[in-house]
Formats: sequence, C-alpha cells, structure tokens
Amino acid sequence: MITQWFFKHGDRRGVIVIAFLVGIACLVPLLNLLVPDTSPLHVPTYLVSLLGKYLTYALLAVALDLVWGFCGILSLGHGAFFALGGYAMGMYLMRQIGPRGVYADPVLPDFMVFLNWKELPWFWYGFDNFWFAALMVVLVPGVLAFGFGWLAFRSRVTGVYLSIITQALTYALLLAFFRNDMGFGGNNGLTDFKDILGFNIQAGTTRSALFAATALFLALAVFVSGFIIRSKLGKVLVGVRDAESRMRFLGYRVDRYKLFVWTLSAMMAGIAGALYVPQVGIINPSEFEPANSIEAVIWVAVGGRGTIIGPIIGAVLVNFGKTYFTTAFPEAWLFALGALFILVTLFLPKGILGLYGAWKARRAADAAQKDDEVLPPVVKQSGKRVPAPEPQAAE
Amino acid sequence: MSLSRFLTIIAMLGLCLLPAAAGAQAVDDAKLKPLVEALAGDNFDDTSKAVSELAKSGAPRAAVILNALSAGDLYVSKTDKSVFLGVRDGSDYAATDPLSGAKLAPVPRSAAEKIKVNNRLRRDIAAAIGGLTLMSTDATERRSAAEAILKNRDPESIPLLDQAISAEKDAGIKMLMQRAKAAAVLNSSAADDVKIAAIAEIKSGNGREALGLLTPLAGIQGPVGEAAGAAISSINSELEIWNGIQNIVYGLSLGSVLLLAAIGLAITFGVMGVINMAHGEMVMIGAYTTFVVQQIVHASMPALSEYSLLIALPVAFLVSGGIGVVIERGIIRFLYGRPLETLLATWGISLVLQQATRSWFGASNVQVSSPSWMSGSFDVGMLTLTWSRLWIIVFALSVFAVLQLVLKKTMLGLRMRAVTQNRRMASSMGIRTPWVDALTFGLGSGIAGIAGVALSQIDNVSPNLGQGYIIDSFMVVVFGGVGNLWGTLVGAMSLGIANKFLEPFAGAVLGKILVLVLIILFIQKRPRGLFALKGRAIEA
Amino acid sequence: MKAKDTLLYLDGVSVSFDGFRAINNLSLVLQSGEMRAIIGPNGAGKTTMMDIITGKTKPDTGDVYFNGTVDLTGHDEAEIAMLGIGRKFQKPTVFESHTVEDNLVLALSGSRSAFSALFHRQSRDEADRILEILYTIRLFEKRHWLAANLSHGQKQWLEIGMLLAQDPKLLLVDEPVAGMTDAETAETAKLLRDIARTRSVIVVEHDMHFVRELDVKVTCLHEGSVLAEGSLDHVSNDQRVIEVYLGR
Amino acid sequence: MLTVENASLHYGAAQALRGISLEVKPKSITCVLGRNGVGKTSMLRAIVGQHPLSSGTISFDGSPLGKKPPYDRARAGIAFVPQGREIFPLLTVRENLATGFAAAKRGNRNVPPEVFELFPVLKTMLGRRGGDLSGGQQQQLAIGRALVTRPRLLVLDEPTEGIQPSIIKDIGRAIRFLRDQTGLAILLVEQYLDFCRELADHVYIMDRGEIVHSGDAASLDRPEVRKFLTV
Amino acid sequence: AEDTIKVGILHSLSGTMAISETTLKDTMLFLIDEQNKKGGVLGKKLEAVVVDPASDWPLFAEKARQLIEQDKVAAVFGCWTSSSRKSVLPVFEELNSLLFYPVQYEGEESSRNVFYTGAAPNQQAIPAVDYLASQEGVQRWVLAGTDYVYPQTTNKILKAYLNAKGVKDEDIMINYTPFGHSDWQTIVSDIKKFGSAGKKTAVVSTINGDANVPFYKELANQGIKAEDIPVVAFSVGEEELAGLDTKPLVGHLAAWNYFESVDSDANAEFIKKWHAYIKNDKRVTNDPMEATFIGFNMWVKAVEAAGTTKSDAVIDSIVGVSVPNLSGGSATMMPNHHITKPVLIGEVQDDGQFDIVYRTPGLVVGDEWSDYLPGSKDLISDWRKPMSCGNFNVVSGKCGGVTN
Ligand SMILES: Nc1ncnc2c1ncn2[C@@H]1O[C@H](COP(=O)(O)OP(=O)(O)OP(=O)(O)O)[C@@H](O)[C@H]1O
Ligand SMILES: Nc1ncnc2c1ncn2[C@@H]1O[C@H](COP(=O)(O)OP(=O)(O)OP(=O)(O)O)[C@@H](O)[C@H]1O
Ligand SMILES: NC(N)=O
Ligand SMILES: [Mg+2]
Ligand SMILES: [Mg+2]
Repeated sequence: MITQWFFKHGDRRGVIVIAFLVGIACLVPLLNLLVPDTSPLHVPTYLVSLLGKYLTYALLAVALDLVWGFCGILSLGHGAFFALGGYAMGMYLMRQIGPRGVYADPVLPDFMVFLNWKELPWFWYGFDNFWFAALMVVLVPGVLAFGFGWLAFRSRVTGVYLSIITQALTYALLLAFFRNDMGFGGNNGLTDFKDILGFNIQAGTTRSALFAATALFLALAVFVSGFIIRSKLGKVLVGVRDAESRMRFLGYRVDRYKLFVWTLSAMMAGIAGALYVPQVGIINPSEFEPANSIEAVIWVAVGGRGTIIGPIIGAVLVNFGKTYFTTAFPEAWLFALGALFILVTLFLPKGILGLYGAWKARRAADAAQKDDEVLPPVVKQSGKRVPAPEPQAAE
Repeated sequence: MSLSRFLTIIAMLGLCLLPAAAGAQAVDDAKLKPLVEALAGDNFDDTSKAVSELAKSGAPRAAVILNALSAGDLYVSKTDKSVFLGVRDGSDYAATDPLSGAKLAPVPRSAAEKIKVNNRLRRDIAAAIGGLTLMSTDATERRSAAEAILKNRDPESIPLLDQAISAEKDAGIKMLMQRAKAAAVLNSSAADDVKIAAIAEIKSGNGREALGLLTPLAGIQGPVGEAAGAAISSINSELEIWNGIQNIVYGLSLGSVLLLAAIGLAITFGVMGVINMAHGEMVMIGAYTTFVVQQIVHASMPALSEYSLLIALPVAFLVSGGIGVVIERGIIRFLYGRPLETLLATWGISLVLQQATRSWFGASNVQVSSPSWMSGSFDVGMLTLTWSRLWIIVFALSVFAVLQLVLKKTMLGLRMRAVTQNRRMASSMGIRTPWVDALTFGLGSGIAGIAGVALSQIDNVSPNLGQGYIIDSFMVVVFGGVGNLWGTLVGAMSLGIANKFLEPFAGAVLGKILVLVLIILFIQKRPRGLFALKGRAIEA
Repeated sequence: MKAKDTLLYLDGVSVSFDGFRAINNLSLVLQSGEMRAIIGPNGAGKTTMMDIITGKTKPDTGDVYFNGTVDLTGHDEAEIAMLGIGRKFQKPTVFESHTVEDNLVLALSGSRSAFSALFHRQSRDEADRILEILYTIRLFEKRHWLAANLSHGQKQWLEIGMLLAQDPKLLLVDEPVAGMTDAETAETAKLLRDIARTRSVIVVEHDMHFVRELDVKVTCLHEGSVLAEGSLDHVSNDQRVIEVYLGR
Repeated sequence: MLTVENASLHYGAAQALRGISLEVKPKSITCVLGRNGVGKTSMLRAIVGQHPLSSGTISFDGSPLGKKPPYDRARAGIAFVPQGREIFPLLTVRENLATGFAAAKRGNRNVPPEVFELFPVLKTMLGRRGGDLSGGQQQQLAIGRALVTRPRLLVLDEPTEGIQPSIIKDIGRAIRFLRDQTGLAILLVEQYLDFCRELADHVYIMDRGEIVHSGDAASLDRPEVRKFLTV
Repeated sequence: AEDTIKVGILHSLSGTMAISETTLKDTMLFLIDEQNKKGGVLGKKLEAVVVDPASDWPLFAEKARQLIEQDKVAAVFGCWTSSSRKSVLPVFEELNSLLFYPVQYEGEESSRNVFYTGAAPNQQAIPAVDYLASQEGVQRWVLAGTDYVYPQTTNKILKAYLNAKGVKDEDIMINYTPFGHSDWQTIVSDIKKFGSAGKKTAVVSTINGDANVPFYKELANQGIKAEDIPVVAFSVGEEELAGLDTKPLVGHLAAWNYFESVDSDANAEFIKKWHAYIKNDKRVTNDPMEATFIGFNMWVKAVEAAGTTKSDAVIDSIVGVSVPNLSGGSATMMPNHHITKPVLIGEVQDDGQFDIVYRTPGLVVGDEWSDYLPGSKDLISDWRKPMSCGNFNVVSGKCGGVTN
C-alpha cells in the first residue's frame, strides 16, 4: 500500500535514495555484527560510528537545505538547533548514568557535584525519561526556531540580515553554554555516558542500532523534504526565495510559510543532534560555534543547493575528506580542503549534483538540436531540481 | 597640646636627620664590601636587609649598585663569591668593580650567577634609591624617587622630603613630593591635625591612588578617620561620574577596533556583495606584514625602529591589497552574480591562508613590539587612557574619513559603486569592470591589511587572528546597514559603547551575550540595519 | 461622496518620500464593475497610487476603502490580495525559477494556507483554467520553460496571465502594453474589456491608442493629484493635459 | 558604420538568433521591429558585447569587434539604452549621468546640455537616487546617460516604453536632431510602429531569430510586411 | 622498520588550539627520534602516527578511535584542553588503550587509561597563592579567568582555600571573560580600582591562551607594574610570552612545574638537543613539553618493565615508575595516575624568560580529587590492584563509579 503510494508520488531519484538508506541501515549493522573480523566484508565498529556521524551531519544538511536551498533562508546558525537537540539527548544520557558517576550521586551529574550544586535545576527535570527527552529533542529547537522565526519573519528580516542574526543566535548560545552557571557542564559539556534505553552505549550492537536509526531518520527526512518540495507548498517556497514580495501580492502569508519550514527544519536539525550525541559520546558548546554552522552551509553548497540529495553527498564527502586528509596530511590538510572548496565553486557552480544536472541538460540539448526547435534549456516538471538564482545581496 | 606635639615632631625630625648626616661622611670601601657581598644572600630577606643597609651607608656608588641589582646586572662569582657589575659579552661577562667602578678581568658566563631579585626586592630597591636620588640633578630621577617614596610611604623619608621640597623648582615634581610626604605622614605617628592636612593634600591628587592611601585610615576612630572617610566618599562620588565617562571613552575605543576590523569588509561585502569569509585573513596578513617589516627595520635600520609601524602601514596595504587583487582575479571574478557561492570559495581561501601562515611563520604568536609613542598611558581626570588605544581611535576615524572620501568624491569611487550595482550595464557605460572589480576588492583587502597593523598593537599576532574578528566584523557591517559606510561607523561605535556599559554590571560574558541579543532584537525593529537605505531604489 | 457603494474609494490621500510629495491630496472613486484608465506624466504618482492600494506603501494621510467598508491602510499586502485585489507591475515580476505553468499555478485563486498547500492536488477545473490562460497569453508552447528565459514582452504576458489566474475583483494593471506590438496591444485591449464585464479594472498606460480602444473614463494625474477626469476626448483636449502630458 | 554578418546566438541550448545580417549607416536611423521574443534584444546585446555570438561577425567602423568587452565598445563610441532601463538604483541621478564619463574623452567629461533640454525633469532630480524615480523618469535617465558618452552609434532598445507621449515626441525630435547635427548613427528597436515609421531611414523586421524583411520606412505599410507584426 | 611500535600523537595542528599544541607534536616527534637513536623500545623502533584533530572535540574522539582501532597504536600522547580529553576519554576506556595528557587541568578526574602528567590544581595554584601571601604580603585577590571549566574550578578551589586562610569575601574579586577576549580596558581598570583599597593586591590569572596577549598588553599600557599589583598566571609560559614585548611586564609571575630557565644539566641537554632537532635556536621550551617528556619516558620505562606494550600490563607496571624530570629531580607515577612535581614560581624577565624566585622544598603529589571541594574531598584514586578504583570514597568505603 504505502510503497505503492510512494512510488506513485515520490520521484524516482528520491525513491532510490530512500531505498539506499534503508538498505545500508540493514546492511552495515549486519556486516559489522555477523561477518567475522577476518572477512574483507566486515565493517569495523570504528567505521560504523564514523558513518553514523556522517549521516547525522547529512541529516543536518538536508534540514538546512530545506530552508536555504528551497526557501532562500541562509541560516548561519543551524548548528544551534543541532546542538540543542544534542543537549536534550545528552541530558537524558546523563540522567541514565544515575549513581554510576564518579561521585556516586544518585541524582546529580558529576559536573554538578564538583561545582557544588545542591539540587537538580528545574530544567533537568523529566530528562530521566526517554520519551520526555525525545520530545524535547524536537521541541526545544522547534520552540526556539518558532519564536525566533516568528519575530524575524514577521518583521521581514531577510537576506544577510537574517543570516547574521542566526549567527548571533548561535554565538550567544555558545557563550551561554560555556558558562558553568548555566548548568550544562560548561565547556566540557556532557560526557561519560553509560547507556541508552538500558543498552550499553559502547556495545557494538548499540552502535549498529544507532547507525540504523540514523539512516532511517535520514530516509524519513528525505521523504518528508521530497514530499514538501513536490507539493504546492514547495512551489510557494521557491517562489518566496525568488521574489518574496511578489508572493505577498498574490495573497500568500509569506511569514507563515517560512515559519513552517524554518521550524520543521530546526526540528530535523534537533533530531540530527540527538542521534549524533550517543554516537560521538559527547556534547559540548563547541557545537554552537558559528564556524560549525558555516561548515554545514558548505556541505550543502558542495553537494548542491536546492536538491535533496546534494546535501547528503556534500556532508558525507566533505566529512570523509576531513577524516581522510587529517590523517593523510595532518600538517597540510587545510590546503587540500580549502582547495576543494575553491575548486568546487569554480568548476561545479551547482555543486557536485550539478554535474549530473549539467550532463542531463547537455543530453536534452543534443536531443533539442535534432528537433531544430527552440527547446527549453531546462526540462522540468516534477520539481526535482530547481536552479536557484541568487538573492541580490547588498543591492 | 598642639605645641607639645609640634615639639615632638621637631625632635623626631632631628632624629631622622642623623643617619642622613652620617651618610654624608665618606665611608671607605673596605667597610662597604661585606655589604655589597651580602646582596648575594641566600634568600630575598637577606638581600633586602643588605639593600637597606647599603642605602643607609650613603656610599656614593650605592645608587649605581642598587640600580644594577634591580636591573639584574649584578652578578656573583661562583668561585670566590665576589660581586661584580656584569655586561654580557659573548660567552663572558665584562665585569666592573661595583665600588670603585674599576674594570675587572672578564668572567666566563658559567662561572658567575646573576643575583636574583623579585618584586618585593625591586620595590625595596626603588624606595632605597628614592632616598638616595631625591636630590639628584636629573629631573626624571627625582620624579621616580618621589614616586617610589609615595609607594613605600616610609616615615623616615619625611625630613629628606622636606629638604627636597624646599629645593625643588619643578612644580609637578614638587607636588608629587608633597604628596609623597603626606603619604608618609599618614603612615607615621604624627599628630591628628598634621594628618588631616595630609589627607587634604592626598585628596587633591590622583583619585585612585588617594583611595588606596586613605582607605586604611577610614576605619580609625577619631578626627583622622572621619576626615579620611569624608575624603573617600567625595572621591568616590567623583569616581562615579568618571566611570560613566570611562564607559563612553572605552566604548569608543572598542568601537574603533570594531570599526577597523569591519571597514574593509564594508567594502568587499558591503559594497561588492562578496560574502568574504577571508576578510579576517587579510587583517591577519596585515599584522604579519607588520611583524616582517619590524624584523627588517630592526635588523637593517635600527634608527627607524620607532617608526616601523608607519612604514608597515603602506606595506601592509600593498601586501594585503595585492593578495586581494590576486584573489579577485583568480577566483572571485568568476562568481559575480552568485554571491552565496563566494561564501564557499572565500571560506576555502581563508583555510588556505591560515594554513599557509602557519606553515610559514609557525603556529604560535609572533611578537610585534610597540613604539614608545604607542606605549603607556596618560590620565585625564580619573580616567586612564592608553596611547595605543588613543592612536587606534584616531587611526580608525582617519581611515574611515579617507575611505568615505574615496568612495563619494572620486571617479574611482563612483565607478566602484556603479559596477557593483549593475556590472553589465557599467561595462556598457565604458567602465573597465575587471579593473574596477580588482581595485575594489584590493582596496577592501588593503584596508583590512592596515587594520591588521593597528590590531597587532593590541592583540595576538597568530594565524588565528582573523578568525577572532570575522564574526564581529559581519555583525558590525550588518548591524549598521549593508552598503552604508556611515552605518558601519555608527554601528561599530554603538556596539562598542553598549558593550562597555553592559560589562560593569553584567560581566564580560553576559555583557557580550546581551549585546548579541540586542542586535537580534534591534534587527526586528530595523530589518535592514541601523542606517537602512529606504525607498524603491532598494527593490529596483 | 460616501465610501459606501463604491468598490475603491480614495480620499485626501497624500504620501511623501524624504520631503518629496509623490501623492498629494488624491481622491479617486471606482464603482464596482467599472474600468478606469489612468494617464499622466512620468512621475505623476500612478504607480505610487497602486502601491498604496495594494498595501506596499502606507499613505501619510487620507482614507483608502475597498468594497465600501474595508480600510486598506490597516492590511498588509497578502491580506489585500486575498480581499480580491490583483496587480500587474510596471516592471514585469515573475518567479524566474518556476516554469511558466507553475507561475500560473501559484497565482491561481484558492486557499493560501500553508497546510492546504502541502496537501494540494490539482483539480480538473484548475488544470483547465491554466490551459485556458496559457492559450490566452500565447505561452502554451513555453509552458515548461523557466520564466527566467522569457523575453521582456513574454514576461509581460505571463504577468497578465497570473493576474487572470488570480481572478480578483479589482485588477490594477500598470502599463500592460509596454513592449507589445500594435497588434498585441489591440488584443490586450480586447482582453481587458472582456474582463471588465465582470470585474473592476484600473489601467495605467501611456499608449493613447490603447486607451482609446479601452473606451472608458480617463483620469489624468499630475503631481500626485487629479488634473482632469472624463472621457478621453474630454481629457485630451484639456489644455493643461496637453501642456504637461500629451505635448504638441 | 556597423555591420552584422550572419550572426547566431544561443542561450544554452536554445538558439535566439539564426544567421542575422544587418547594416547601420552613419548619419542614419535604422529601426528593427518584431514581435515579442523574436530576438531583438538578443541582437542588441550581441552588438554591445553583453552576450557572445556563437557564430558570425559584427564590425564597427570596418573592424571586427570580435570578443571585445562591452567597455571597449562603449569607448569606441557605441552607447546603449537597454530594455528595462538598468539605471544604477543607488546612485543619484547626477552620479548615474557621471558614469558615462568613463567612455567620454577627457575634455568631454560633462553632461551635454541637450540632455537637460530634452529631459528637464532630470535637472530637477539630480540629487535623487535613480532607483526612486518613476519608470518613465528612469527611462529618460537611461537615454540621457547614454548621450553623456558622446557616442557615434546609439543603440536603443524600446526607448519609448513607459514614456509619456509628449516626451516620446521630444525623443523623436532629439534623435533626428542628433542624426542631423552630430552625425550620430542610431539603431533602434521598437514596437511602436508610428514612432518608427516617422523616424526610420531604414527598417528591418525580425521573426524567430531571423531578419525577414528589410526596407525603407514606407515599406512598413505593405500588408506582406505587416503580417510579421500581427499576432 | 618492518616491526615497529606505533605511537599516536593527537594534538591539534590547526584551528584555535594549534597555537599551543603544535609544539607538543614536535616534542613527541623529537622524543621518539631520540628514543629510536637509543635503539627504540623492546628492541623495536617507534613509529609516530600523527593526526590532526583540528581543535574540534568530536574530531578528537574520531581520531582517537582511529588511532587505536585502525592504526593499532600502543599509546597515545595528546590533547590540551579538558574538553578534548573529556571527549576522547570514553574511547580510551572502551578500547582499553593509553592516553598521556601533558597539560595542567582542573582535576576531578582519574581514569584507569589516562596518565595525567600535567599539574593538578594543588601542584600549581595553591603554592602560587601561598607564595604571594607570604612573600609579597598579598591580602586582596583578583581571580581573573576565562569562562570555562578549568578556571572556574581552580578559582573555586582557590576561593575555598583563601577563605580557609581567613581572607574575607570582600577581598576577593572574581572576574570571567569569554574565550578570546581582547578588550581588557574595563577589566584592567577595575583591577586597578580594586587594588587601590590600601591593601596589597595581586591577580591570579587563569586566563586562557589567546586572551593573554591582549590582557598583558593592556596591563603594560595601563601601567600596572609587578611591584604594585603582580599577576600570577597558570597558563602563561615561555611560548605565550614569545608573542609579547615583556619589558613592561618584568616581575609578573607564573607558576609551573618547569621553566626553560631551570638551571639543571638535564634541562641544558634537553634544550640543546631540542634546538638541534628543530633546527631553530630560538624555539623555547615550556612546561607541557616537560610533561610530555616525562610522560613519554614513563611509558617507555613501564613498557620495558612489562616487556610488552599491552595496555593492562603497562597500566600495572607504570605506577611507581620514576623518571628524571628536567628540573634536576625526578617524577614518579602515583597510583592515582598523576605524578609528583616540584612547583616553581617564576618572574617574567625582559628577555621573555622566567626567573625562578621560588621552588617548593619537596615534590608535590598531584591531587586528583581536590580537598577543597565538598563533593570530592572524600574521594581518592588508586589504580593498583586490588583496589583499582578511580573514585574510592573513604567515608562510605565504596568505589563510586563501579558499584552502585
Ligand atoms: N521611494 C521613493 N523615494 C523618493 N521618491 C520617490 C519614491 N517613490 C516614488 N518617488 C517619486 O514619486 C514620484 C511618483 O512616482 P510614480 O512611480 O508613482 O510615478 P508614475 O506616475 O508611475 O510614473 P511613470 O509613468 O513614469 O511610471 C516620482 O517623481 C518618483 O521619483
Ligand atoms: N537569458 C535567456 N536565457 C534563455 N533564453 C532567453 C534568455 N533571454 C531571452 N531568451 C529567449 O530568447 C528569445 C529572444 O529573446 P529576446 O529578449 O531577444 O526577444 P525580444 O525580441 O527582445 O522580445 P521582446 O520584444 O519581448 O523584448 C526569446 O524566445 C526568449 O525567450
Ligand atoms: N586543561 C586546560 N588547561 O584546559
Ligand atoms: Mg509608474
Ligand atoms: Mg526585448
């Protein structure tokens, strides 16, 4: 039933990606757990958590592209939502430690004990319950995004002005979370997790399960984004990106549309953060660093903005590059990464996925040549790829 | 009662004069030698005792010896424990006899050890020398002597001070001596009315210093305590006012730093629309250029050392500007019309430049020194302003003025604006757009470079320098209103001042958070910044 | 005059920009079902008047009523559009990265809520309506083209199409025939006359042939207020209109 | 003075010009007509250098322009009034005019008095930002700005669009004046038939990227010519 | 070199921390080189595996895992900030590998797999405060730090310590600034104000890396002399001073366990070889380098003693291992995985070096669980069998982390 519906409504590429993600969600854990170490097919645990981390980044990138690629809202602060989701999860994991902390306090996390907190602050209440924490994972970024977006979109803050205040937001949160007084462990953050839902967080099976969960959530995000983009709502968003005020003259409440995707995107970022934390084992304020958010933007740009798959490719590729380069040329890897960014911009203006688009366009052009009819440069109907003209900055 | 007290003072003065009188007689070197040798004592207490004895001895060379000790030029031989004045000379010390001043045979470095001094000793020495040089013919020596006594507040120096005050011609030094005397009096067991007069004397001086001298007295019962208390509260209320002034002045100073950091970006981003993430690295390159220029000047033209910053200014402009031109021609020019991609490319450039600097100059800080005209501070009322900050304010405003002139009054400025508003049409108007683009980006980068020269005076010069400023710079440009130089100026200054007013009661961290929140809220009120351009022209 | 029973009612409207009075005590009344042509020198304030009606510019003083009772100055652009006021801009503005067809889909009347947009499925009626409009604006062949790739005149047409799709009660049309051939101009005049049978229209144009073909009451604005009003012959014989606008 | 030979132009895969040839003689007004989207603007863009040709040549004063960038063409004496005005929105009217100095000779770096005679409104609005002007005022500014460069060939893309009738008349007079007095050659793309008929020394009609008719102004009244301009 | 022992080096070579950590990477390469000249360890050559965690804490965890699982290193030397250590700690525990951490830190940690060769607060902060109180007669204290865990904890400990010594709260000013703070005008002026209450005042600075240069520049420019208000710092060493003109700063202090100016044969030789290795006479040495040196030698010695590089064996053999330090004594690995150190107080000289003005008479044992924090004063750590516990509560008699 569902698959039927799905094949009818999803476009082909989206379906392939989702199928692929579901596939690796099953396959990677199997190869990790069941295939013996000696086999060349074995996926080491190291790789499982590494891939898991990449996929959480990919999820963040998909969330970011939803607002940037399709709605023209360049967020330089999406890392904040990611981090908040991560903190919500981290708080749950902290509470799970219970009396197993170094100070053996049944309630207070270690950092509170040694900083002399007497009781659990109110905002930590409830985080011992997984479902409450899971709710907070989407609710905290969601509510923050909603409040922030409600103000900003209503006041018609757009373009770089919006970008910079998102940056201010994440920067302010960075400074705030750095403070021990905030009750989130200061710069050391939350760490030393023991288990999640009763399973040892370091066990291979747990890691595999987390990986699978990440892949499935990413698949879900691709599905949801795809659904939105293909809907009329998606067209409205693209219209807003191109000519916001014109959209208003057609009667659309632009601020509500923006608020909807913005909040949704923040929630997706929150989920990404929540999946990230148990896999890397720590959440600390550096996740709020503006540079992290900018990096996420760069993944999207590298992969291809305004596509659903591009961000995934970009996130995985750039982070794989980082993993590889930092080991292969630890002293010169920034040259390699920097050059990669420069070359992608110069030679792949539409990102890596743009290569594919260009190739398709060329095929279409060849076909057109035969027709001897002036054919459209871009053939499109399904909304698969929407080339983005640039919002005019500073004019 | 007051008469009897007066008499006691006279008597005390007489007593105090005795050692000075004794000091006036020549003492033979042989007697002094053990004193000098005692300077090399095992611990600071012994040395300290030797210092005061040496000072009291009144030996003509005592000041020389003590100065040398304080400067770390006094050595003790490891073999015979003799003490000598040494100057490093290759692997030896060129040695001088401390008492006679006669040249001695050079001592190998390994055979001698420096006599160590710590802060307390340095203080003791300064006070001791103060007593010795209060009558010096050199005005600066007299001044520092008076300052030393003011700090040390030794009642024993009162008679000396009296003598010096009556002989002093320089009004400024005289005042200082009087204050030193007042401080010493407060520290003595003088009569209440003498002390109250001293309190008045102290109160007339530097407020902070006065507070330091008076606070301990405030607790005393009786008229002295009351007088001190009254003086303290009057100083305090004056300080309140000065606090406000200080916030504004420091705010302007912080604002100038922000302005300098942001002003180049106001061109590359504000005017050209390039989201220039490499802006900070241009600043950094300017700072490193300063470093290199200083190295060269120190090495080859030491006479010009004081002015190496002035030499660095044009060089930094050219270096950063040149690199800017290369970046524009090599990369940015392919990206006009897609400003968001400039973010990606310039981020890449910034990574490369950081790493290049790291590979070239090393990962750690390099040292850029300050010329004397940018060191130290001066007081205006109860406000301390450092020269470096003052020059930076002046410099930032001048850069702003020049830039404004270039943009608004020159043909080049007009062309820059035309090209960035509509490159294609500008070209059709006969404007050589590639040229103008390169020059504009070069100008923005060059200005970032000279900002780097100024920032090298107050901040780290490290490969990370630029990263520390990039966020603030964007914040300033956007807060002020993109494309409006006045906005950048006013934006920088208001952020600076807001920061300084928030800092005292919220603390630096919360203050900074509050400023960020204020920016977010402010943009809601003015979605296009402080100096928003209005009208149809924007949508056109 | 009373605002009641009118479709659009402007009274004593003024607006200035940095001290420059673009609209000066302007009063204008449009009955429902009426089509009005507005002429006037460049800079007379015609576009600004439309900006005021559509909520883009807030007047400094004066009343603006729609449908007799709705005070337009209290609504924003989207609300005014939803009240049934559609607009074609002087400089054609279309959604460049949407196809011609999607431009029309977006303009098509119907619910504007985000929720319904998310689950919207195109109905037969809507599809037919779009086809009809595509034929009307002669862009059927180009329906899958990105609007960015249209020529200037084609964008003009597309914008007219969007206005039609919006199906508003009141159409504000700013210089619709600029850049059209004479034949197209005549065509457009016919189209507008057709529309005006069921709706109200305000047309701004400098093309006198076109205005003549519309054959409606004409208002000539000058320096932000009404200079002359009446039939085209009446207005074009007005000495002042000739002086400032038509020339000799 | 200007010859276009066998010019073709593509936008990506789409061909907008298909082997166009035309000529503009000195001291003459050449008018190009055609329906929407037939390639008029594309041809002008090729002439002023804003879009490259895919084949064919354009020569000015006998020498081929080749890949010369727009600013060199402007400096050689080709001035352009584009469709859609393209004035610099944030520059004042005065500054907009001053951008033309770049292409003018050193001694000519001033606004010729004809500009203000022709468009008196510009004189009163010198300090206002170009983007704030009304559509028609912008169009006037665009023409004025082109004249500041003291061109030898003036290329105009639908210059009467959005301009009030009296000024259209003035523009017509001015164009004729410029041709007669200064020997300016004019290439004019128009939809406004009457305007063309009155002014043109020579007309071309374009359809689907090709020149389908070439003749004098009077030829426009022939029905087989007219058909190219109907819907 | 087919059969080598791999050693991981996990220091940031880019990003904000590169400024400090790059030198430690060089130090490790230098030490490995020296060791290989001596024939390596267990007859095998050592092979360094260098990675760049880029000042990015999750990347630290990723790289740690990679070093251990993929490269199979025998031990890892690395980390600078506590955040980075916290992020790799679970990895080392899970994979049972060894980390040698060479930087002074806030304490409150003891892991079976980590060896803390830098100072705990009691090996740096408390002796420094004692020195100022006794030698300089300081009665009023400014505790200025960057707003993060290390300064906050250190200051908490110091405040408790000062209070215990009878210093009143009004004589303690605590001030925090954000990371990378560069505008110190107000704070320096506040310090001046605080110092003008007639009591001898000193600043105890836990200001972190980047913020120090502008802080000292402002201090110098506003004319705060060491004779008036001395500043004693715990994070400012020779490397940090290299970026400063120290003439106006003469007399300000730092507390460390090593200074380049230490007069000992071991140090002289170390510096000579270091300069030869790095081919630059101007490169300074500093305390974390010494800690790295000690940690490395302890590891070598423990491996030789155990006869294997296997973690469990090394963990068992390393406690009690004693190696020479660079200041003429020796350092011993204690059961709590912290080491013994002398505490040195140095005054800044105009050549960018420190003059040692004080040295603790004996060695101080690193105290992982501070006696001045209520939550940890009852805890001790002893990784020797059979206790093998990092947080044994002497009151309840239980090992906190393992049993309930
Ligand atoms: N934001 C603004 N700032 C300054 N002046 C403005 C602004 N908007 C409009 N104007 C001025 O107001 C006047 C009216 O402009 P408007 O665009 O309404 O004219 P119009 O009648 O539509 O002219 P046209 O026929 O040329 O399109 C013009 O003189 C214009 O320069
Ligand atoms: N940037 C572009 N990319 C792709 N196609 C384009 C582009 N610009 C124009 N076209 C197409 O090229 C053809 C010629 O356009 P051009 O603008 O030259 O027409 P025109 O004759 O000037 O029309 P109009 O009278 O409407 O201004 C049109 O079919 C148009 O759709
Ligand atoms: N451990 C430190 N200094 O962060
Ligand atoms: Mg208009
Ligand atoms: Mg055209």
